[in-house]
Amino acid sequence: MAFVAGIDIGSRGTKAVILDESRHVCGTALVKTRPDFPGVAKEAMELALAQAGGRMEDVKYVTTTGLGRYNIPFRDIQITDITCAARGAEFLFPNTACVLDVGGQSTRAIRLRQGGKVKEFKSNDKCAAGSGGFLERAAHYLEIPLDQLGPLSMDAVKPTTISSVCAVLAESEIINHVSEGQKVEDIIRGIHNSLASRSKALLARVGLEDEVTFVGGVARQNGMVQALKDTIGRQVNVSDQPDMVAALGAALLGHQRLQKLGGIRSNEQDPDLNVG
Amino acid sequence: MAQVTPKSDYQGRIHNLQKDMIGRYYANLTAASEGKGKKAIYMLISGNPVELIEAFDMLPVYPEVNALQLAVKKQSLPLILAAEEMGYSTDNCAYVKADVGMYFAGRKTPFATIPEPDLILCNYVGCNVYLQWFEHLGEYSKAPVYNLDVPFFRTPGPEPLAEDINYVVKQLEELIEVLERMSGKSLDYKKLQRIMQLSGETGELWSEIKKLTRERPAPYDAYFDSVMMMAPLYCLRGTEDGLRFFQEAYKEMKQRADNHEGPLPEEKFRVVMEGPPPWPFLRQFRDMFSRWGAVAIASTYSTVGGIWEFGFRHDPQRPLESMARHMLQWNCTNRNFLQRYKQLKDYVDDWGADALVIHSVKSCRLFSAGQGDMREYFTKQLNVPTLLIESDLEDPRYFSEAQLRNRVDAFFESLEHQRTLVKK
Amino acid sequence: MVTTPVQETSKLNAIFDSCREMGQDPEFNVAKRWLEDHPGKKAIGCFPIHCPVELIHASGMLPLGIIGAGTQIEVTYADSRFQSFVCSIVKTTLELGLTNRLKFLEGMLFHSICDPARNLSSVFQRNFPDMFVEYIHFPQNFASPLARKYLATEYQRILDGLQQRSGHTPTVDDLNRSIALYNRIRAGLREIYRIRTDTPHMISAAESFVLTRAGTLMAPEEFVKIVEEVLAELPGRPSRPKDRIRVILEGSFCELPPVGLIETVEQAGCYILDDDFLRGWRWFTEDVPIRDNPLHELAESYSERAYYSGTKHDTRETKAAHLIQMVKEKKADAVIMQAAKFCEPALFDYALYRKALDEAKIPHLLLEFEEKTWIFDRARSEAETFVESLLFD
Amino acid sequence: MIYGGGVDVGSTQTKAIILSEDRKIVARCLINTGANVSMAAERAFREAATAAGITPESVAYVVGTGYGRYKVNFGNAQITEISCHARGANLLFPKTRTVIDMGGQDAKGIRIGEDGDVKDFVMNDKCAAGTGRFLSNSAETVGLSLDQIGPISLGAKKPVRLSTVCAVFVESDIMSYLAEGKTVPDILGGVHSAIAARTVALVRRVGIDPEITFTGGVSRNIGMVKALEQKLGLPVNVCDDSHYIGAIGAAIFALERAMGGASAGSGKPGQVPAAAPKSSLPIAGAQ
Ligand SMILES: Nc1ncnc2c1ncn2[C@@H]1O[C@H](COP(=O)(O)OP(=O)(O)O)[C@@H](O)[C@H]1O
Ligand SMILES: Nc1ncnc2c1ncn2[C@@H]1O[C@H](COP(=O)(O)OP(=O)(O)O)[C@@H](O)[C@H]1O
Ligand code: SF4
Ligand code: SF4
Ligand code: SF4
Repeated sequence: MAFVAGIDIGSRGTKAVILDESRHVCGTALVKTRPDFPGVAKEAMELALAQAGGRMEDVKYVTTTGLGRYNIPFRDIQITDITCAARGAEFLFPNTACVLDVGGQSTRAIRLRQGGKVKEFKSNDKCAAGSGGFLERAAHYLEIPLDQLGPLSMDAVKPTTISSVCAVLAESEIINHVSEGQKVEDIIRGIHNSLASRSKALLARVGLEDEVTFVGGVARQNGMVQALKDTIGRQVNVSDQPDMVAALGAALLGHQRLQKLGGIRSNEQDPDLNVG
Repeated sequence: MAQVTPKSDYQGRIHNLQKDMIGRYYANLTAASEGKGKKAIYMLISGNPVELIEAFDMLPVYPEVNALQLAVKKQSLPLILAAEEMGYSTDNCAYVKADVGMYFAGRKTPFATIPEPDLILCNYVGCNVYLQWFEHLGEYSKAPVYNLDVPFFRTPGPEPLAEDINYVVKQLEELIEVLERMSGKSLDYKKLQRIMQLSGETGELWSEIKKLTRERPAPYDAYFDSVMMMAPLYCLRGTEDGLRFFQEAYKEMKQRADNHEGPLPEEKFRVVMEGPPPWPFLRQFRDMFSRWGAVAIASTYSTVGGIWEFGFRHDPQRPLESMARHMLQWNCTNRNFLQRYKQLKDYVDDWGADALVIHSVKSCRLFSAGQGDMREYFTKQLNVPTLLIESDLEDPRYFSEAQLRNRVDAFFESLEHQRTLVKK
Repeated sequence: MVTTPVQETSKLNAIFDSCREMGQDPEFNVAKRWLEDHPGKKAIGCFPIHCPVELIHASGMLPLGIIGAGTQIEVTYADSRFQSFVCSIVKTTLELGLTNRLKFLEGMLFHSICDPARNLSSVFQRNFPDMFVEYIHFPQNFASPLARKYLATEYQRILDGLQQRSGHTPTVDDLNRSIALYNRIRAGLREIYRIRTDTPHMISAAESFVLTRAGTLMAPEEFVKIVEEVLAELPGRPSRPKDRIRVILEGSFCELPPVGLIETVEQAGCYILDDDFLRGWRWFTEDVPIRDNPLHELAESYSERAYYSGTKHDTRETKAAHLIQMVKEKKADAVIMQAAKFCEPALFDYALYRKALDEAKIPHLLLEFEEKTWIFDRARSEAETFVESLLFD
Repeated sequence: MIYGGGVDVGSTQTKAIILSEDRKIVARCLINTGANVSMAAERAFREAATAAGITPESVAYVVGTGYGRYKVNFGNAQITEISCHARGANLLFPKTRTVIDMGGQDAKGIRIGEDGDVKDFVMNDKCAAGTGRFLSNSAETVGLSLDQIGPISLGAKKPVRLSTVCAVFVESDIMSYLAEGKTVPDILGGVHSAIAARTVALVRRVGIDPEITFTGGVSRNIGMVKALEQKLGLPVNVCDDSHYIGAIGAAIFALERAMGGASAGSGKPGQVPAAAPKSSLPIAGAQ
């Protein structure tokens, strides 16, 4: 069996996706990112491979993406996560016009051209207030497991307003709300709403159009998805494993590249300039 | 500005008078937007040649005033966001963004429908953003743009350079030709002189009104209440209406001063204000100061359109030259930072202030870039207690009430404390 | 067998390396040494963008580009004078002053590019009372012949001030000699840019940038030799074209990007065919004529033969039209707007450029930067994505 | 005996102090603020009273300060922490002219006069970058306690340069330094020096005159004390009570009000109106 792998070394999680020759997803894995990028990347790839029932030798091409994309010695090529997320989103939802990617450290809005190519994109500033890290911290001091954020938020009745622009200062605001007796559900939805309105502003800057596909770890929170729908007033596509989308896109691009090379990987790494 | 005056603000007779007059001005804008009125000339507030526009019987339109109104009416945010979607940065002046947003939203506002420009007259007085703003409006509307280039008042002496005056006068002559071509008639010089006469008398009254705040208590707040008088000063200067307004205003304010009436029950602190106010939160902002019995006795913001209290008057005998001087020398915008320091210092000394409050706005770098140095100068060099607070004049996202209040409270606590020390 | 080209390459590399070093010296040692070697000479700092350096030079003084301090110094004093929403260059330039690093200058020239720069000139006046600080008003009414005339009188005023400080009253010949010298430099730089457009693998944008920057930090008499040496060496430089996209970079006309950022953009897969780095020191598209009224010629050249710029508002022709024409002429694939954070003129321009580029179907990317950054992860991934979006098919 | 109480309700920790009429600290209490701000305030105050061996009711006047001052429902007045830090620093170090306060979420610079009166002040804004929070997050990331990071940072040989001062993202910055094999002391050295640089730049706005007193919770961190001294080129005052200075200042105000004089530094008891007088000051929050 011949496989290609896409590995997304993100700020929080390292994700791997294994595709077979006909571009079927055969395995996925998520490992918490550690400072040892090559190690986590390998671990994630091995886990995903085990699921696919393959061995390291079966992997014909490895594409890396995410912030650690340059640090993986066994990669064939690295591609940015924006390009990868776009390609993955388009593969899953072919009519995608805009992609919103909310990860641990950043939020990006991407506008697509035909064929899953990036037309325009915008990322938020490197400020925690607009990304998944904020949600993690909120879960932490509300003492709620991360995966409960979504369901709880869905139960909100009267979402509270979070006005602070800073994740740290928002913390005290949240604590205040708690002490005022506001319900946790409403507070979480408030956070989701504030993140959704930032996302909307970012999407508007690249040109908000149907269809919107929401990817990245934060898309796993259905409350956030709902908040986004309400805020932008449009349908939002979300796949089963939204945090895998960039890794999937990486694998797809690798697959395409391998086709171009006639199925044989070159001996060296592909040049830094990653032409497909 | 008519409809904008919050409830806690000045409620005297002239309040209603200006409401009527400005209402009529806006009705004129709407009429022009429907093609039933005069030709619309877009212009900037700072030291503008409205007298010339009046002489040709055209209608001045001030995008700044519209942006301000939108902010006061809390309409600005969606327009700002719309402009940001077009590619404007969060760091661009929000006046421009609100105006551009409004332009593309059909130029309809709660107070008037703004006409398309027939001429975009960029009186480039001080602020560089003006050039960009009107360049952009020119691009969007395809109306002709005339850049009336006013050299910055950059020299140390009290007078602008002779070349500068000459240069502006020559351009005004060029502008007259442009207006003559547009209107198909030549300039009626006598009429211009009459208008200059009206402006001159208006300036005289306004100057006297400004000096009334030297009284204790000041009869009105020279920051918050001045706003009410600035609209007629800008939109109606050079008209009979405008003059009448200021005659009334002087009478009313003089009477208040004679009766020792002030805007607050007790005038505890006299402050000088620097920088434009946060329009979307004018009321909350004012309350922060009122709670402490702080009254503004002078402000630089009320001199962006022109400075009259130090002697300048429009002169019917030399219309173009006095217009040029108004643009070059007698408005806060075209003056350099050190001249602004001097102006503030004069207010502190001659009007008798206890402190200086600097409201630094993110949008307007013309006003704010470098206000830290101003603060340094006043606190360290002159020993004037100075408070610097930050928000924005148009964009509600930069107003944090709790933070501002914390600073304002701490500042007046310390002034109060120092007073008790002195008494001791 | 390979000796000759290798020698030439290393010679060029050595030039670029030393230029790069010079651009990163917050103590201005090269200029200081020159001043020591030329007793009695004084130096005048020029804040971007354009500065009539000929006037300074003809008065017998050394014009130097004082254009912020990049990552070289930590801002600890200037932060208290200018708020957080003001661009870095204003702060680092003031920081240079407040940390006594500009003491060796006789004066500073500022001009009408933006509101922070204008206020900075006043702040300089207040904080450094012994310095000769002047503010030049560059006219904006280019449609009118009055503007050119006015600029010549403004130049005269500046010249009067300069000669008071230098003690030397320049003659028409002095002025023309200075103009001729700077003409030679500018022509050389134009030629380097031409080579870059035609054969971008021969010299990188980062290299031409460090070279131009160094030129603002030394005597023009020395710099002209370096420029001409580079021109002589370039044709022999071995190099192979790479598969990259061809871009025009626009928006860094004032605050200078860190060299590392330019390199990052290039490494991400871009050939930067043209840019507006230090355009104020290259300014004229043709030589300034040598005639008997040099101030008039300089003013005339400013209004009629200058590059378009974010700080020149000419109602005769839009900047966007210039940019698009440049894209077409240079056969560029795309435009990167590399604007300094908080730089109002550049960010305003972007709105109009974006509209025009969209209409002309030219891809574009906005990259905001600050001179004081030294990590380019984000810029790298944005630039790479952009390249990928143009190349993947 | 007349007692004055001061409660400083901070974003992170709540401090309570009780002063006797001769301005001696008779009790202190420090607890985490937690989610219920008014409860924390009350608890801290009660515990302090207990520690002083008196009933809460026997404290004549209580002043609340800090970000949660409006939640000090049982207090007689609220005063901003700026005034309180100035006053407190003046009591402990009478020659203080500059106060640097670093708390959990903000940093301040205050210039004060001989009587502990505020001449000028600055605060950071809207962004918790470079505050105590930054330090606690850094401590967490390297797996150390708050008490440990300061001393360890002193062992830095080549402090790293951080790319962010965001209190949240500092974690990933530190992670990548660890990945690069930088040592913990070097990383912590970089963290401390980055914050010190930022703080000094902030405080410069009010002017830095000796003596300088460092207050707030972060003043307990020796690494920060040293880093500040190095950036300032001047020594800074700290003592065991530095963390309490806001509360001490509040207690001084309380004592003065209880004793009828609004003056500072006079320290003369006497002329005592029995009940706490309603102040003529429009005290912040007393709408
Ligand atoms: N099980 C989960 N349930 C809900 N949210 C999650 C879960 N796992 C991760 N997240 C959210 O996703 C974010 C990480 O998203 P991801 O796209 O993996 O980021 P990165 O690529 O930067 O590592 C976290 O910060 C968190 O907010
Ligand atoms: N024992 C300690 N050692 C070092 N730092 C400490 C210690 N205790 C508290 N801190 C620091 O002090 C901060 C809290 O300071 P504090 O002045 O109480 O803030 P606030 O008033 O905002 O609650 C914490 O974020 C922490 O960084
Ligand atoms: S501290 Fe807060 S505002 Fe500052 S960068 Fe971090 S999250 Fe953003
Ligand atoms: S920068 Fe200031 S003066 Fe200029 S347009 Fe904006 S608000 Fe007006
Ligand atoms: S970078 Fe932009 S804002 Fe800053 S001084 Fe230069 S032109 Fe002005």
